[in-house]
Amino acid sequence: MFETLVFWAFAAILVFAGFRVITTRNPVQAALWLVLCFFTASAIWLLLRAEFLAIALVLVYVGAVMVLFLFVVMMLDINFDDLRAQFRSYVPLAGAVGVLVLLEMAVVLIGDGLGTVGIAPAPQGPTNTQALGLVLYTEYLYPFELAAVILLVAIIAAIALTHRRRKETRYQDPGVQVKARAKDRVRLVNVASEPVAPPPAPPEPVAAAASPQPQPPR
Amino acid sequence: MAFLSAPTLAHYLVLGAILFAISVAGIFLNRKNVIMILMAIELMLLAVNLNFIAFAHYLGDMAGQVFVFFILTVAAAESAIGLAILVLLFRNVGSINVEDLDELKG
Amino acid sequence: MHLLSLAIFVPIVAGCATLVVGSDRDAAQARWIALIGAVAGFLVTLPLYAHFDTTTAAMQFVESYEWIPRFDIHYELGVDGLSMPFILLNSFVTVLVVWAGWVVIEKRVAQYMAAFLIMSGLINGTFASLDGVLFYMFFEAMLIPMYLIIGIWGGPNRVYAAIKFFLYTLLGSLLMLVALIYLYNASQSFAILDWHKLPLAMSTQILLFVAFFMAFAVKVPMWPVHTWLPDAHVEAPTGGSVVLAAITLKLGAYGFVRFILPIVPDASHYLAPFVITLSLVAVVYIGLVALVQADMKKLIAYSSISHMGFVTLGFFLFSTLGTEGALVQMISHGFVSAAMFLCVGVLYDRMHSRLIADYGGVVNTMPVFAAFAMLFAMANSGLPATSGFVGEFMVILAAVKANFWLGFLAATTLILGAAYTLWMYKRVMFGAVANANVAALKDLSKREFWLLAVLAVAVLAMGLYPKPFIDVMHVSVENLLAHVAQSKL
Amino acid sequence: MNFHADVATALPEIILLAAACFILVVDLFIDESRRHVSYWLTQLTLVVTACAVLGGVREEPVTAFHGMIIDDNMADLLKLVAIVAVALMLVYGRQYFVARGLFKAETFVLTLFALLGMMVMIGSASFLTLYLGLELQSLSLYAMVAMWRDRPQPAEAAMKYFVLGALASGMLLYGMSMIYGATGSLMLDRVAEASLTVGPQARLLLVFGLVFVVSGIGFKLGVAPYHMWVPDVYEGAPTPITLLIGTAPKLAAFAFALRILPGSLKGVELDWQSMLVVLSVLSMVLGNVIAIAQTNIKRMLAYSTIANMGYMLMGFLTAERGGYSAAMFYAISYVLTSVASFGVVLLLSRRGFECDTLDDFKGLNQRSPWWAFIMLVVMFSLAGLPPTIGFIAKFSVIEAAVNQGFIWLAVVSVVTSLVGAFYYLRVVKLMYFDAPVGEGPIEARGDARVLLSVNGLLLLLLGVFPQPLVGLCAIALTQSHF
Amino acid sequence: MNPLYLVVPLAPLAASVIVGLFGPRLGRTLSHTLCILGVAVALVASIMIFRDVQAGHVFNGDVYTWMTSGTLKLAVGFLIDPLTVTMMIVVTFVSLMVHVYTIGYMADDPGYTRFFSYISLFTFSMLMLVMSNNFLQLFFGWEAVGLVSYLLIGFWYTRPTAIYANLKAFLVNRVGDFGFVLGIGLVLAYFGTLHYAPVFAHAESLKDTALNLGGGHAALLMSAICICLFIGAMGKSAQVPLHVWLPDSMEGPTPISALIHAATMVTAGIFMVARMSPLFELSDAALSFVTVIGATTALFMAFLGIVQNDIKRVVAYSTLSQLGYMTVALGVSAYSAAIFHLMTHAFFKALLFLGAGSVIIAMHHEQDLRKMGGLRKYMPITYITAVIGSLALAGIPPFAGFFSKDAIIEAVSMSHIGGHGYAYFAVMCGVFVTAFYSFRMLFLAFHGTPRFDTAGHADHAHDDHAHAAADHSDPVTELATQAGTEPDAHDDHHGGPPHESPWVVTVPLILLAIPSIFTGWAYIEPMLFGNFFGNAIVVHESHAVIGEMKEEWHGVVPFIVHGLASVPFWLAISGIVAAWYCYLVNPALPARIKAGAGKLYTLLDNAYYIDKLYVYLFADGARKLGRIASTVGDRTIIDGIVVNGTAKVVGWASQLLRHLQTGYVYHYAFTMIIGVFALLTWWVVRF
Repeated sequence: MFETLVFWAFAAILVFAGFRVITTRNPVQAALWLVLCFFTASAIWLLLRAEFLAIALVLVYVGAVMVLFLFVVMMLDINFDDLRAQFRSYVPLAGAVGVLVLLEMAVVLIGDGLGTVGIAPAPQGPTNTQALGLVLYTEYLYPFELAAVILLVAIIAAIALTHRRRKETRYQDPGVQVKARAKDRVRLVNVASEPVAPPPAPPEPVAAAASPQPQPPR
Repeated sequence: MAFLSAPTLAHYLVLGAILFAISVAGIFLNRKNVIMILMAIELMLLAVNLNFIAFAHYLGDMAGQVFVFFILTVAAAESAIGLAILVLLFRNVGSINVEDLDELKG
Repeated sequence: MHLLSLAIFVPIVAGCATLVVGSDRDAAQARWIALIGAVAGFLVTLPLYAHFDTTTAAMQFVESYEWIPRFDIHYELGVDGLSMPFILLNSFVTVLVVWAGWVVIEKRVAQYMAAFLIMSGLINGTFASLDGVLFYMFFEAMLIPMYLIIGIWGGPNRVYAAIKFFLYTLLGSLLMLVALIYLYNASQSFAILDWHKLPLAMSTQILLFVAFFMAFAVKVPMWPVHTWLPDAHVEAPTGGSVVLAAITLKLGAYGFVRFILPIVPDASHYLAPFVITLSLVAVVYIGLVALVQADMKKLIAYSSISHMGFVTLGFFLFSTLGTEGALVQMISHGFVSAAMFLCVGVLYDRMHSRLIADYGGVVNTMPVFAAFAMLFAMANSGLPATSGFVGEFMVILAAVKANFWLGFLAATTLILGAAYTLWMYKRVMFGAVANANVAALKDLSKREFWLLAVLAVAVLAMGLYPKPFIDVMHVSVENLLAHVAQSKL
Repeated sequence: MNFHADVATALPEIILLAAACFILVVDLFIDESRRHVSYWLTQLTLVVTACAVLGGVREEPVTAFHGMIIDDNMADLLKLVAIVAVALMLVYGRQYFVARGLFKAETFVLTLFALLGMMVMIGSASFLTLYLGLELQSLSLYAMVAMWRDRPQPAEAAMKYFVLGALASGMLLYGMSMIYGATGSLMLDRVAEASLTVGPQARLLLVFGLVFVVSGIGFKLGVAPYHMWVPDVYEGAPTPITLLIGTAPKLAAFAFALRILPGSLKGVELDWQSMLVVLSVLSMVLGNVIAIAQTNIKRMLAYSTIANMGYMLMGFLTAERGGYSAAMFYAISYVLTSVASFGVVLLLSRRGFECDTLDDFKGLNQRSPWWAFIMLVVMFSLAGLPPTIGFIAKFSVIEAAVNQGFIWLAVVSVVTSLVGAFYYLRVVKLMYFDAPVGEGPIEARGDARVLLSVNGLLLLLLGVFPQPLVGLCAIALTQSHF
Repeated sequence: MNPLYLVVPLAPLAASVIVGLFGPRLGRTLSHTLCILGVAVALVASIMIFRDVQAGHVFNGDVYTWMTSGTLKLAVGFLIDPLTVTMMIVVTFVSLMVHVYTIGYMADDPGYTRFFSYISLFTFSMLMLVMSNNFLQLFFGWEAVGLVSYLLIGFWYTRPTAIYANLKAFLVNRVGDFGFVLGIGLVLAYFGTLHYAPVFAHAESLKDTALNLGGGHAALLMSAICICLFIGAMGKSAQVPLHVWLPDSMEGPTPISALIHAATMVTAGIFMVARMSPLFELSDAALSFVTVIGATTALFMAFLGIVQNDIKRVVAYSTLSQLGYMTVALGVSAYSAAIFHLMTHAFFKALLFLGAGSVIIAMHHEQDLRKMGGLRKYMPITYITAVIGSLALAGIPPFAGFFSKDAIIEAVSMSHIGGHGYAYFAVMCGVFVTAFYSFRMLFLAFHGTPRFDTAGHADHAHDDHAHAAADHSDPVTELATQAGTEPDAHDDHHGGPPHESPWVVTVPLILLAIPSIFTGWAYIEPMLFGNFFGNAIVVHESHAVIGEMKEEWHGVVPFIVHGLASVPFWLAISGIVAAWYCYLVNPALPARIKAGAGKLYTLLDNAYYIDKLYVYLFADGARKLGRIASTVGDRTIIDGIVVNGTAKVVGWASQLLRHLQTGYVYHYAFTMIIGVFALLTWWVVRF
């Protein structure tokens, strides 16, 4: 009974928040509504005994993805009023499409069979997190590695696309650093042994040769 | 009211479907704003995840959950790249209004 | 001896060699290679005639290799009396065409020559193929060089003409491809000869007939899918027109005897009135259209359509005389139309006009040429003792035998053919010198003279003694007719 | 579980991944002026990977990593062709990359990752790996489209590609979730078994999911009505990237479709068959018709892709092995042709000059008969005319369709290909019949010239002797397990 | 086979080919020597064959097989029988005369060798025609003579009128050939062979076969065959309504008017019908048809002769009329009479033409009778021969024409074939008219006061019909030729009074005058009543008019005596007298009659407007139809609507559909979503 209550309550919040995501005027607000969506969803997932994923959803989505969204929204100087022009005129079409989509899906999903698939098997064995952990590095090793590659790609791509080198920033060039050799850094100067006039001013330091040249941006 | 009974699989699926429908409507509604479209797509993924978890639960199978795990990962990566593209776009075009982005057409 | 393969590949290889070796700076080299290639291509076909066994309807000089086993496609070549003459004709015409373009073509000579040589090989392949796909490959591939020939060396409106030519013919042949594949599915074989034996239901036969008919009717061309021809002819360079009229049209007609009649005999019988009607429309209607053309090439193009009407008419009379007449008409038209187009080419090279109105009194300045032109004009209007007469006469006789009124309509060509040909001749050749350009004309060069002389000999020889030509095809025709007479239902 | 066997099965992917990471690191230590080291390392990687693929050819299909991946002949063949396509892309695009400041490690690495994604897709035996491979490929490609950072068009193209791709992924996943729900598994073979025995309710669910999955596949293949991204991305992306998007991913998408539809959804064969009929017809018609109006060669080729994928589907939707092998042959021959077509476009591009309008091809025959000839072969191959490979490909799919009684579809296909012939002919017309407008030098490197020539002649050669490839496709599919 | 048979056609052919190819290099003398030699050889050979045939050696065999098609064998072969050999002699003899005559007539023409080549070729063609033993070769010769006629009419190819006339001649002949081919086709269809002998042998058995013409109509096969064949003859022998080409053919040089358009080619039709007598005899309908056509031609063309002012045109219409006589003879089954008349006519008409030619030479190529007169003094030989020819033509005994014409009239009067009454009337009237116009010509040319300007001739001969022809020609395409620029080779020799022609002209005249006198009485008995033709001509018993005449035949002298008392003779005499009165005694009378007759005169002057009608109906009509077919059918409907229309629709659809690709990413997304849900809807609804 508690489950039922929780389900309906969270479902209602989820739907409302989802609705607000798409209807709110400000993308920042929309992002926040979306955060609410994720929170409620994670609660519902808990109902479904997916504890790890529920936590992960909050951590990954709320903690990372939505922050990223907000970051971008705020970083880009966007005129949102312009983007929302004629918003109202889209409402009927969007509403109609949404309802239609929903109806069609409901026709399939509220069939006679699925309503009765209500027997949740009792969770047994290890906890959800343990169970996931058990399979993730064994059965799903390969996909796991792939996921890692995907993240790598995301890193590379994000950097390659957005990283700009500022002139005023000092940075290292590992290639130049590695290639630097001792003799480039130190110059041995033969100094006459007999005391003569004080030696002339030392020549221009050779360090310049070793100092990293700013690379043109890639 | 049998409908408000204990949640069955169908309930979860319909919830997912509602989310899906909302996201589709959102694409129609916020057509000009790329960020909003991306958010709507996140909503769609949420619907998908909900489905997977519900199925996994009712099937008593871990695979669905694992899939969700990966979807979350990929979605994060996807967001990163998507937003990077968005930033790039804004730098080059000075707008993320979809209607300003029609140089390629026909 | 892989004679047929040689007939196909000697010109193709020569064409490629021309492309590789010949450059625009050294056009002479390209010309000579092309000529040697063309002559070699012709020489290798001669044994086909010399060793041809006229007593059998079976395929001869057969070569068969597995080619694409996945679809059971074979590289299978062979000729019978229906196809052998055309291989010779084609190789012969190729020599003429190379020769005809000798000095006339100045830009991109190597490409020009190569296009013709390659096309010649492909056409030989089409006639020699015994495998449906092989046939189709050659049949379509041929469009490419012709497209280029019209487009590169053609007249002012060449682009329209070239594309129209290409798409028109492609339309028909694509449907044929579906038909070929259907037959493959029905028979599990792409061998044309297997299809001849394949029993087919009437409705299937009719659909197949339509598909094949589209391909070949466009190629022939039959009314009302003929309008590409005048455009293509007008715009094409002389050589292109020659090959187009002399050879490629024959491919369409050849398709009728190789595919339509033997594969779907019942549909052919059933739809014969339809084809005959179209053929007669071609004879009469197109004859009238030809009459009013102001452009010489267009006129000859229309006359070609009209003459090809006799071919299809002859085939669908289902009589020995009609079929043989049609085949003879095909060969003869090969000579005559080639000659006619060469004649126009001779004038065009000098005056750069094909309009009848720009000429008049050419006979005054070019008497030798006028004499040749007279001969060919007479052949075109079907005068006895020229090749043009033989086929026409046979088909008319066969038509009268089938039905008096068929013969009646067919025979109108006697009047119309003479009317449009001679009226043109009169306006171009006869009369006083019309203008300063005509007055400045020079008579035939040695090259042109021998070119036309060779054709003149061919035209006369065939007119005076057509027996060898008919003997070659007779057994095959009888066999075909016997086959067509049997129902496949 | 035999870990060694697993590694052996996945060896090409592992090599590729390791090499990509290696290049990523090595490039940090390389001067701008010696960037070609990374380039050659990338090429070397491709060669080694290809060798590994060849070395892994087996008699029987092998699964590994708990049935996540499968190595069968089909996978090997498609992987090989994909590798070749990618390698050719790098060769043809090198000059272009250099001229536009894109000749750098990110490009090579992302290319390799995209290839990795494709190879994973091709060798997947589970929805999960399929999805991950797909995403790996897509994400890399999204990034690569946007790589040319100082231009608005690539960014626009990337955005469109990304948004629509993400939407398609969402749909695909939604469909997968339904299939998972209906069959209780993510493993293709188990789904296949289950799909044959499901009850009516689950079957409905299956069909429901199927619609979404087919849409996702449609998006990846770029068939109507999921084709809208194709022209814009093709036009907006840097040409070598367009080449990449237009070629190897089609093979991956083909494998993807093959793994999912006949491989796992046997039970609803009639349903997806008829869905594909719709997509196929729409693609053939829309692609060919709209292509006529194009003035930009890349856009034109984009529509041509749409149409060609429609033809490919025609073989596919017959739902029998002959049809699949025909479709596979079609996909491979299309890739070979398409590589060459963009190769010529790249060849004609140079620093500060994008060869992207059709008019840039004017009079090519006078400037360079050889390249005009190659382009001619390419165009006729795309149009499906003998004696090019394109003809054999069209022939195969039509044969497959007719064989299964889809005669009307075959007729539609030939009629649309007639429409298609028009715009291919127009390119030939521009090259051969028109006078050149500008005299630009063709400044391609020797290796690109040689390979492009070989590529072009191969289209001709395979058109005349198609049996090796046709046979290979047939064998690959008879042995493969799906 | 007697090798002589081959010699006859091949000798002229060889001469023709050699002269044709190498004429300019051989030179004039060698060229004409060769040609004359060729024809002379043919004549000698013909005579030898004639004797041979008279000795009973009839030959029927093939020279070579032209082609075989199954059981059908078409060959080139000879049938040498009395009919053939008669024709051979007539042809070679007249041809030889014309060859000789040409040396003089064409002396100044630049196309001299070409001309010889042509007439030798013609001789060959005509010989092939008459010697043929089958329909194919007959048709071959038939067309070949048409070709040569075409070439010769247009010999002076710079003259617009000449090239108009030759095209017209060829096309009208083609109309005839059209029927002829159909006839041959029917023969082949029902007899299965084209050789005469088996066809004639089986003709009887197919006597009652009907030919289904569709729509429930049927015709007697024999009638159909014969009428079709006769249509060919109508073209070649210029019978109404296909006669229109012959008067215009006078544009050719006079020798060929004599050879082709009077003596030989135009008689091919007559010969052919005679040759086909076994077939024609089986169809009364066909014979009636022949009779009526012949009679119409005989009379109405004769009328036209009266109003002509061009000397050659008078002779031309006279030829038409005489051909009508022959045709009538054929129609009443008096084949031998037709051939007899053919022969006599060949001589005297060739004579008249050559005489006219001689006058024309003397008049410096002036052909208008109104500008002649009194030539008798200047050119006595021509005059005398012309008188002989005219008398022969008018049918005054004992000249050749009398016998043949009288025989025909007699035969008509005895016939019972349909239309014989009309025919009898026509031929009787014709006698008067013939005598009138032939002597009108004679009187105008040779008698009275000279009306020519001895200082030269300013007005051009061809003016009147040049204008007439210009009316027919297409104003757009015809080059308007100004009189001043017309390059006429014959304007070279100017001035001087008329004088007698050189011997090469006069000798042929004399040589032709001789048979014009004697062939009548010499040959009437053997040809008509003897067994001269043997089996070559078949006459059905019910049509045996000649047979009836034979019963009344008592020899030449009684025949003449009988003739003197008969109506035709007096009609002829009255014709001559009328001509004498009108043109010598009272020259003002014709003008008054002309003015009085008014419309009738205009009708005659315009040759019953038949030319104009044909031009309007057929030439313009065909062009109009062609233009409609070309512009409306081909260019507008097929090309415009169907072909380019389709292309346009596709292009238009393309432009329209490309706007679906708006560039807005949300539209793309919509499309995808709509695509998904369309599929979904379809599958959900289906379930």
